[in-house]
Amino acid sequence: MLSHMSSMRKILPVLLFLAMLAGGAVLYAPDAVAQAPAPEAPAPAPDAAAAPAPPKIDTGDTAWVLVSTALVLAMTAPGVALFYGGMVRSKNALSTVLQSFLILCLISVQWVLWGYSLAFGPDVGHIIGSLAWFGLNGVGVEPNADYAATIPHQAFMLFQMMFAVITPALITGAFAERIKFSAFVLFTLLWATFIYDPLAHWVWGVGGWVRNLGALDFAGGTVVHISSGVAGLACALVIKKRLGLGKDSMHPHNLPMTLLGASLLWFGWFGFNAGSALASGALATSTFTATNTATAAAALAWMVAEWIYRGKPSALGTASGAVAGLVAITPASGFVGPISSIWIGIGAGVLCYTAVMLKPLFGYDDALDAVGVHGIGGTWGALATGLFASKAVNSAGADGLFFGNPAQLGIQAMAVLITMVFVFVGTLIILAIVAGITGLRASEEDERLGLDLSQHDEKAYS
Amino acid sequence: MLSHMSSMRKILPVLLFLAMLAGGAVLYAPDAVAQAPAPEAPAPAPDAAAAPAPPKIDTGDTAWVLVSTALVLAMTAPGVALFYGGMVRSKNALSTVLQSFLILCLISVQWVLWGYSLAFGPDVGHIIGSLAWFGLNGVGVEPNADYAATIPHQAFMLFQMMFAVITPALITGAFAERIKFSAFVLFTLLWATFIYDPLAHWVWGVGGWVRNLGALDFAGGTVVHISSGVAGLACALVIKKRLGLGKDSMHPHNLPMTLLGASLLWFGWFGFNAGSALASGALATSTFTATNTATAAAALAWMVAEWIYRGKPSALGTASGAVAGLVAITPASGFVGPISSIWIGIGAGVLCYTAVMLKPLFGYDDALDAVGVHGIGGTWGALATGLFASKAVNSAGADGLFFGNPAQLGIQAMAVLITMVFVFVGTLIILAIVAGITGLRASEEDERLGLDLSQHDEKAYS
Amino acid sequence: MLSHMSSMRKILPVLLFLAMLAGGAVLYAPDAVAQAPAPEAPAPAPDAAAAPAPPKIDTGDTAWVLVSTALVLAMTAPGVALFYGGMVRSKNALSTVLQSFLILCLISVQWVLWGYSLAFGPDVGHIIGSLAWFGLNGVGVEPNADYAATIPHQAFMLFQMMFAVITPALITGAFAERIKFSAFVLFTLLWATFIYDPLAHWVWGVGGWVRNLGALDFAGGTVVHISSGVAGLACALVIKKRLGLGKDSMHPHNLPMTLLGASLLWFGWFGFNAGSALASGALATSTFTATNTATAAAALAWMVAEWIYRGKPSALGTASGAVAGLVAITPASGFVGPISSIWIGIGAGVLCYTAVMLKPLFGYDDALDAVGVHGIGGTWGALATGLFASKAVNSAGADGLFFGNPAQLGIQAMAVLITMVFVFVGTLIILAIVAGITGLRASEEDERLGLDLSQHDEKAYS
Amino acid sequence: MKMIEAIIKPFKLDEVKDALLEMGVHGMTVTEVKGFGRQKGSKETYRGSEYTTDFVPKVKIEVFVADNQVTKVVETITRTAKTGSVGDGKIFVSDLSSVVRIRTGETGESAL
Amino acid sequence: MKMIEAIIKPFKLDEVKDALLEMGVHGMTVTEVKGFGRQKGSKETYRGSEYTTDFVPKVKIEVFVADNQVTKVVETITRTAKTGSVGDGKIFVSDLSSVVRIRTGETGESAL
Amino acid sequence: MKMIEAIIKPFKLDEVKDALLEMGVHGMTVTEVKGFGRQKGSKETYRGSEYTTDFVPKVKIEVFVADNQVTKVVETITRTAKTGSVGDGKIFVSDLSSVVRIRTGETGESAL
Ligand SMILES: Nc1ncnc2c1ncn2[C@@H]1O[C@H](COP(=O)(O)OP(=O)(O)O)[C@@H](O)[C@H]1O
Ligand SMILES: Nc1ncnc2c1ncn2[C@@H]1O[C@H](COP(=O)(O)OP(=O)(O)O)[C@@H](O)[C@H]1O
Ligand SMILES: Nc1ncnc2c1ncn2[C@@H]1O[C@H](COP(=O)(O)OP(=O)(O)O)[C@@H](O)[C@H]1O
Repeated sequence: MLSHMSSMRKILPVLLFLAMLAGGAVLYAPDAVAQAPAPEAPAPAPDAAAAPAPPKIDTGDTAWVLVSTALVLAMTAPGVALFYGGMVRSKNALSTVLQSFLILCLISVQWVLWGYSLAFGPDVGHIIGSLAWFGLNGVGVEPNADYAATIPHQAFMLFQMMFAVITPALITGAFAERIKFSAFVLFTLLWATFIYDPLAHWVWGVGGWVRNLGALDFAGGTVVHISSGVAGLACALVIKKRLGLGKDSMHPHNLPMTLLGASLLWFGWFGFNAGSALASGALATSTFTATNTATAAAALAWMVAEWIYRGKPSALGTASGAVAGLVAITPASGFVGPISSIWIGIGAGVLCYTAVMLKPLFGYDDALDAVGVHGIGGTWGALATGLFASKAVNSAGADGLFFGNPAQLGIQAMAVLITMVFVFVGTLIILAIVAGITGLRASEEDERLGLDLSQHDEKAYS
Repeated sequence: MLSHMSSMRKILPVLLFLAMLAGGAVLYAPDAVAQAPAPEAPAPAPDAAAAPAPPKIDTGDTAWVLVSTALVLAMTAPGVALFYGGMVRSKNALSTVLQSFLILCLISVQWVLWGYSLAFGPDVGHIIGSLAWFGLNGVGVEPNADYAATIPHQAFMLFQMMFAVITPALITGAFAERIKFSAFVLFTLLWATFIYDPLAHWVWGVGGWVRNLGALDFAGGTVVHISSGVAGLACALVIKKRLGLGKDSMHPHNLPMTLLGASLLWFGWFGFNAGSALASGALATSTFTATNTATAAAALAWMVAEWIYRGKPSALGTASGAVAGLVAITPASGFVGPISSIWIGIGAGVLCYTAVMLKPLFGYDDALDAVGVHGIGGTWGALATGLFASKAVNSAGADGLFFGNPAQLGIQAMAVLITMVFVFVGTLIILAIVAGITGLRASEEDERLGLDLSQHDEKAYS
Repeated sequence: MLSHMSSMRKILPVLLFLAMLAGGAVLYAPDAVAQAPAPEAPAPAPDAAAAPAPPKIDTGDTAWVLVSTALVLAMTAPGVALFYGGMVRSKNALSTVLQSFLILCLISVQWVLWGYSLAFGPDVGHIIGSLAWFGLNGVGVEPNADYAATIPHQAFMLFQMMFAVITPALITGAFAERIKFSAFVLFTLLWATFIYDPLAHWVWGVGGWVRNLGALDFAGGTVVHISSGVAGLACALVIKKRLGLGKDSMHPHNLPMTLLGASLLWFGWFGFNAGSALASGALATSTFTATNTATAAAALAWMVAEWIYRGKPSALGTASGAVAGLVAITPASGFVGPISSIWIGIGAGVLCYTAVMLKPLFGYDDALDAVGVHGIGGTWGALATGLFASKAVNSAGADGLFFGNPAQLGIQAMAVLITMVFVFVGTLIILAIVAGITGLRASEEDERLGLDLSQHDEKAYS
Repeated sequence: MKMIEAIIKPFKLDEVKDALLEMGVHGMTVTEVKGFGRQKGSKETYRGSEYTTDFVPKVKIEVFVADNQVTKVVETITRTAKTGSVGDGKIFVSDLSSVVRIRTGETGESAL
Repeated sequence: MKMIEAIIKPFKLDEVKDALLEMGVHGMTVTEVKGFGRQKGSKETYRGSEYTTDFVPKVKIEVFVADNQVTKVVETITRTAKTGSVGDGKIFVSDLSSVVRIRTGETGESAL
Repeated sequence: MKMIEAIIKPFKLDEVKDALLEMGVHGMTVTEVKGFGRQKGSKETYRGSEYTTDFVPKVKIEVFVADNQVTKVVETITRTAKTGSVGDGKIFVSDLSSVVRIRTGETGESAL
C-alpha cells in the first residue's frame, strides 16, 4: 500500500505542497518588515498595566472581549467535548462528553467564588492572590487598568474564567475511558484550585514571580497547554492503561464528531488568542493572522508526515495537526508574523505527530493524546516564541533569538521548566489524595461495561 | 447500586461541592456592594426610552447586537433542534430537528411582514401594535430611541425576531413525536401571531399595559419561557400521550447530540441575555456574568439532586439543569449580581428536577419537558427577580424583596399570572381551531412508523 | 399518498403560507421608502475607495469584521463539511468532511503566501495582482483605504481569505464519493490559484476589469457561487457518475448532520454578507435583514414546491432551500430591502428545486447539487440584483430594473457570462492537467469500498 | 423436538411474540434480516434520480419447541403474522436432535 | 426440501444473488454475521498501538429449495462466491421437514 | 456432521470463542440477536416514567462440527458460557447433511 501511495504520480501533490511551504523560507526576512509597528495597539495582558489608557469603557473592545469569551466557552463545550467524545469507544462517548461539559459548570462556580481571587486578586508574596475578591467582592464593571483598561473588570474576569475552564478539560484526554466519575469531579476541583490558580497568578497576576521574569506567553501556552499536557502525563502514569489496550480495537467511534470538535476548537481559538489582546484592533488582528496561519500549516505538516510514513493521510491526523498548531501558536500569536507562524506550525505538526507515534514506546496510555499534543505542542510553542518573537510585530513584546535576542529563549525555557516541575509534582500529590478518598479507576467490570452505563446508567445512543 | 454510590467516600465530592456552594451564603451581603452602580450603562429594553442618548449609531454597540442576533438564531437552529432532536427516538429524530429549523423560516418571514409591527409597532389601546410597520414599512436603519438609541432600528427588529423564533421552537418539546406536520405548521403561525406578538407588545412594546405595571423582565422570562412552558402544557394535555408510553423505551436516541445542543444553547444565550442590554459595555458584562454563573450552578444542582436521589448523576440531567438555569436567570440577568445568580441557579436546578420527576403523577406527556424546564424554570426566574433584583447592579431596574422592596415580588407574580392565564386559554383556543382544520395528531400507524417516514418520507440515518 | 396529502385540510397551511408571502406583494412599492438613505453607511468593498474615511482603526468595525471572519470560517468547517458530510453514504462520510476541512488548511497557507497578492495586490493590466504582497509582505495592520478604511489591512485580508477557502469547498459537492484524494488536493491548489485568485481580482481588486464594468456583487455571488457552481458542473461532466447511480441507494447517511451543517451555514452567512459591509452599522444591519429574510423565504418556497409536487415536504429540501436563498441573496444583500429579499428568496427556492429535480435529465452526476444550488442560485441572485437593487437602500450602490435602471440588469448579465465562460473553460483545463498527473477518479474497487477506507484507511463510525 | 424459523414483517413482531406467549411458548430468538422474494423493494426517488432496493427488511423468529407443539405454533404464527399482502413471509420447520440449557445443564424438552 | 446456508464475503452478495435469480430461485434471506476461521482479522495500528481483530464481517445467505435444486444452487453459489483466497466461506446443507407461506397458508414446495 | 447453535450472553463471547479454539474448532459464525425467555428485560425508568423491555441482547454462535466432536463442543460451551443466572442461554444441536468449502470446493468434514 505504502509503495503504492508513494508512487511518483500519487505523491506529487505532497511535494508540490512542500514546495509551497518552502516558498515561505525565501520570505523569512521580510516578515519583520511586513509588520509595521503597532504603537496604538493595546498591549497584551501581561503588560497591560504599562499601557497608559484612560479607564473609559470602549464599546468595540468590550464587544470583542465578550464575543471572545463566548468563543472560548465554545472551545470546551462543545469543542473539546466532541473532539474527545468522538475519539473514544461508543460505550464511553457520553461520559467523555459530559466530562468537558461538567468542568465548564464546576469551574464557572469555582472561579466566581474563589478561583479568580486566587489567580488575579491582590498579590501575596508573588505566589498567590489573596481571597479579597472572594465571590467577586469588589470585582465590578468599571475597568481595572492593571489588566485591561478599556473593558469592564468583570469582562476580563469572564474571559480568564474560560481559560480556567478549558485547561482541566484538556487533561481529560489522558485518563479517558477508565476514570471513576467521583474521582474525576474531586480531581478537577483540587487541580483547578491548587495547580491552575497559583500558576495563573505566577504568570499573569500582577506581582506574579514568573511574570516578573519577563517570559512571553501571549495567550497561555504555559499556563494552559504545558500544564494540561504535563498533568495529563502524570495522570496517565498513575492511572495506568485501559484494559485490552493493544488487544481490542480502541478506534474512535465517531470521527465526524471529532472533526466537528476540531473545527469548533479552531473557530473558538480566535477568541482564545486574538481575544487575549483584550481589545479590538491592530494587535487582535495580527494575532488572528498568526493563529490561523500556524494552524493550517500544522495540519498540513501532520498530514504530509503521515502520508509519507503511513502511506495514507488521515482525517484524524489532519484534525490533530490543526489542534497541535493552535496549541503551539498560542504563546507566540501576539508576537510573530505570518511567515514565522508557518514555521511554528510546521514544527508543531511534525513534532506532535512524532510524539504520538512514539507514545507506545514509553508505555503510558495517554488515551486521546493530551500529552502528545498539548504537552509537546505547548513546549514547542513556548520555545518557538523565544525564537520568532519580534518587536516589529508587537512593540510591547520582545525580540526572539532570530531577531537578535538569544536571551529570550533562555527565559522561555526557564518558564517552561518551572511550569513542568510544579505541575507534575503537584498533580501527583493531588492524584494521591484523590486515590485515598474516592479511588481513581472505575472497577474492571465497570470499565468493561463502559463508563456511560456504569457511571451514569445512560447510553450515548439507543 | 444507590447504597453503593452513597457510600461515604463516593459521595464526598458531592458534599465538597455543596460546601463550595454554601460558600456563597456567607457572601450574601457583599453582592450588592460588589457591583458598582453603572449609570453609563444603557438601560434594558423595557426602559430604553428613559435613557437620554443621542440617536447616533455606535459601531461597538451595533456589532454586539448583530452578533447577539446571530447567537440567538443559533439557539433555535442548531441549538434547540439538536437538544430536542437527540432526546427523541431515532424514528422521529429528523422531524424533530426540522420543526425548529422550519420555525426559524416561518417566523423570520412572519416577523418581517406583520409580526414586528404587531409586537412593537405604534400602540393601539395598550393591547397590540398597529399594522403601520407591516412589511417593515418605516422600519429603517436610523436608531429608534424608544427601543435602542445607539443601534439601527432594524438591528433591534432583528434581535427581537430571534426571540419570536425561539419561543414556538421551545413548545415543540411538549408535542414531540406525535403531532401531524400540517398541524404543526398551522399551529406555529397562529400561535406566533395571536399569542406571542400581543404578549410581546404588552410586556415590551411602548405603551404595553404589562410593561406599565413595572414588572422586571430583562430578557424575556415571561414572554419567552413562561409562555412557551404554559403553551406546552396546554398542548400536552390536548394532544395526549405518545403511544406506548410507559411500555416501550422512550430513551433518547442520541445524547451526545443533546449535549451538543445544550452547549450551543449556553453559547447562544449570552446573546439572548447580554445582548438584551442592546449595547456593549457594563450592563452587557454584568448580565453575562449572571447568566454564566446561574447556568453552571443550576447544572450542578440538578446533577447533585440526581446523584443523591437516583444514585448516579446523568449527562442528560446535567444538561437539562444547565438549560433550567439559563431559563431562570433570563428575566433576572440584568438586575442581579453573581452570588444572587448562584442562588437562582440552585433553585432552578432543584425545582426543575423535581418537576420533571413528578411529571408522571400529573399524567400529561410533556415529552421533552418543555413545561418542566421552561414553565417551572421561567416562573421561578420571574419570581426570583422580585427577590434578588438590585438597583446597585442596574440603576435602571428596581430593588427586590431581599433588597428592601417586597412590592416588586407582587408585581412579578402579577405579570406571571397574567401571562399564564392569557397563554393557556389562548393556546387551547388555537389548538381547537387547528384540530378543526388539519387535526392535531398523526394517525396511529404514522406515529408507530415514526414521523420521519410518515410525514416526510425520509429517514434520519441510512 | 400525494392524493392524501393534497386533500384540502392537509394542504391548507400551505395555502395560508402562500397568502402570507403574497402579503409581500402589496408591499412592493413601500420597500424603497422603508429604507431611509444611509449616507453614513460605509460603502461595500467594491467601492470602499470612494468612501472618504480617515484611515483610523475603529474598534467596533474591527470587532465586527474579525467576528465575521470567524463566522465565515465556520461556514466551511464545520458548515459545509457537515452539510455535505451528512448527504453522502456512510462509507464516504469522513472523506467528505475532510475535504472541506483540508481546503481550509490548504488555502489558508496558499492565501498568505501568494493568493492574497494575486487577488488584491497591485494591479497588473487589470487582469491579476502582482506578487508584490507575496507572504503578506507589506500587508500590515494599518488600514488600507483602497479596501477598508477603518480596519487593519490584515483584517480585510483575513476576511477575504475565508471567501477563498469556502469557494473550492462548495465544489466538492459535485465530485463527492468518487474523486481520488491526491487528485482532490492538486485540483484545489491549482483551481484556487488559477481560477479563484484572478477572478477575485477582476471583480474586487483595485483596477480589476469586471469591477470597472460597474457590476454589483455585494458579497460574492459571481466570484464565490457562480464560479463554484460552474466549476462543479465541469467536474461532474468530466469525472462522470458514481458507480451504481440509479441502482443502489444513494440516500444521505445522516440528515441531522446535514441540517446541523445548514444551520451553521445560515449562522455563518451573516458574517459572509453583513460582514462584507466591512464596518459595523447601518449597511451591515440592512444586509443582515435582507440575508435572513431571503433565506427563510427560499426555504419555505422549496418546501412548499416539494409539498405540492412530491406530496410531502422534506427536511433535506427545506435545508437545501435555505442554502439556495443564502446563495441568491449574497450579491444583492447590500442593495435590497426586506420585501425584495422575500421575492429573491422565493425565486431561489423554486428555481433551485426545479433544477435539482431536472438534474437527471441532463445526465451528469452533481452528487450533492453544487451546480443546482450554487450555480443556479448564484446566477438568479446576480440577475435579481439587477432587478431589485435600490439606491434608497445603499446610496453607494445602483438602482435595478424595478427601480428604473434597466441597464444594470445588462451589466449583471454580462458579469455572469464572463464568470461562467472563464470558470468553465479554466476548470476543464485544470481537470485535464490533474488527470494527467494523478488521475481523477478512485479505482472502481476503491470507490465500492468507500473513500474513507480506500483513501484514508479510516472509518467514520466504529 | 423441532426448530421453527419464521420470516415475517418487522412491524408484526410484537403481535406474534404476544400470541406465542399466550399459547405457552417460553422463549424465542429474534434476528433482523434482509429478505429477498416476490415482494420487491420499493422504487424510491431521491433528488430526481430513481432506484429500487432489492432487499426488504424482515425479522426472523427462531422458536424451538416440542414436537407436539409444532402445529399449534405454526398455526399461531401464520394467523398473527398474516396481512394478506405479498411479503408476509414464510415458516420453515426442521428437526432438532438435542437441546441443553446452559445454566442448569438440563437437556431435552425440559430445557426449552 | 433442504435448507442451504452459505457464509460468504459481503461484497460478493449482489453477484451471488443475481446468479441465484438467474437459475430460478425465487427467494432468499440474508443476515450480517461476524465470521471466525482461517482468515484472521487484519492487524491494525492506531496512534502507534497495534491490535488484531479476530472476527471478519461476513454475510449469511439462507435459501430454502426443493431437493432437486440443491446441487444446482450449491454449485452456483460456489462458483459466484469464489475468489480463491482464504475466507471465501462455506455452504452448509441440512434437511427441512416443512414449509408454510404465511400469506396463503400454502405448504410444501409450492410455498417456496 | 452436526450444526451446533448456541445462544449466549454477549459478554461471554470472547471466553467461549477462546475455549473452542483451544479444543480445536477452526471456525464459527456469530450473529447478534435479541432473546426472549425467562430472563426479562430490565425495568427501566426515564424521566420519571417506567417501562420494561421484553427482549434481551444475546449472541448466537453457530459451529459446524464432525459428529465425534459434538459432545466435547457442547460441554465446552456449557462450561464457559455459564454464569448460573437466568438468561445464560441454550445450545441446540441438529443434523447437517453436507458441507462445501467455497474456496476449494472440498466437501465433507475436511471442509470444516
Ligand atoms: N426460498 C426462500 N429461501 C429463504 N427465504 C425465503 C425464500 N423465499 C422467501 N423467503 C423469505 O420470505 C420473505 C417473503 O417472501 P416473498 O416471496 O417476498 O413473499 P411471500 O412470503 O408472500 O411469498 C422474503 O423476503 C425472504 O426473506
Ligand atoms: N466450523 C465452522 N462453523 C461455522 N462457521 C464456520 C466454520 N468454519 C468456517 N466458518 C465460517 O466460514 C468463514 C470462512 O471460513 P475461513 O476458515 O475463514 O476460510 P475458508 O472458507 O477459506 O476456509 C468464517 O469466517 C466463518 O464465518
Ligand atoms: N424455546 C426457545 N426457542 C428459541 N430460543 C430460545 C428458547 N428459549 C430460550 N431461548 C433463547 O435463550 C435465551 C435464554 O433463555 P432464558 O429462558 O432467558 O434463560 P435460560 O437460558 O437460563 O433458561 C433467550 O433469551 C432466547 O434467546
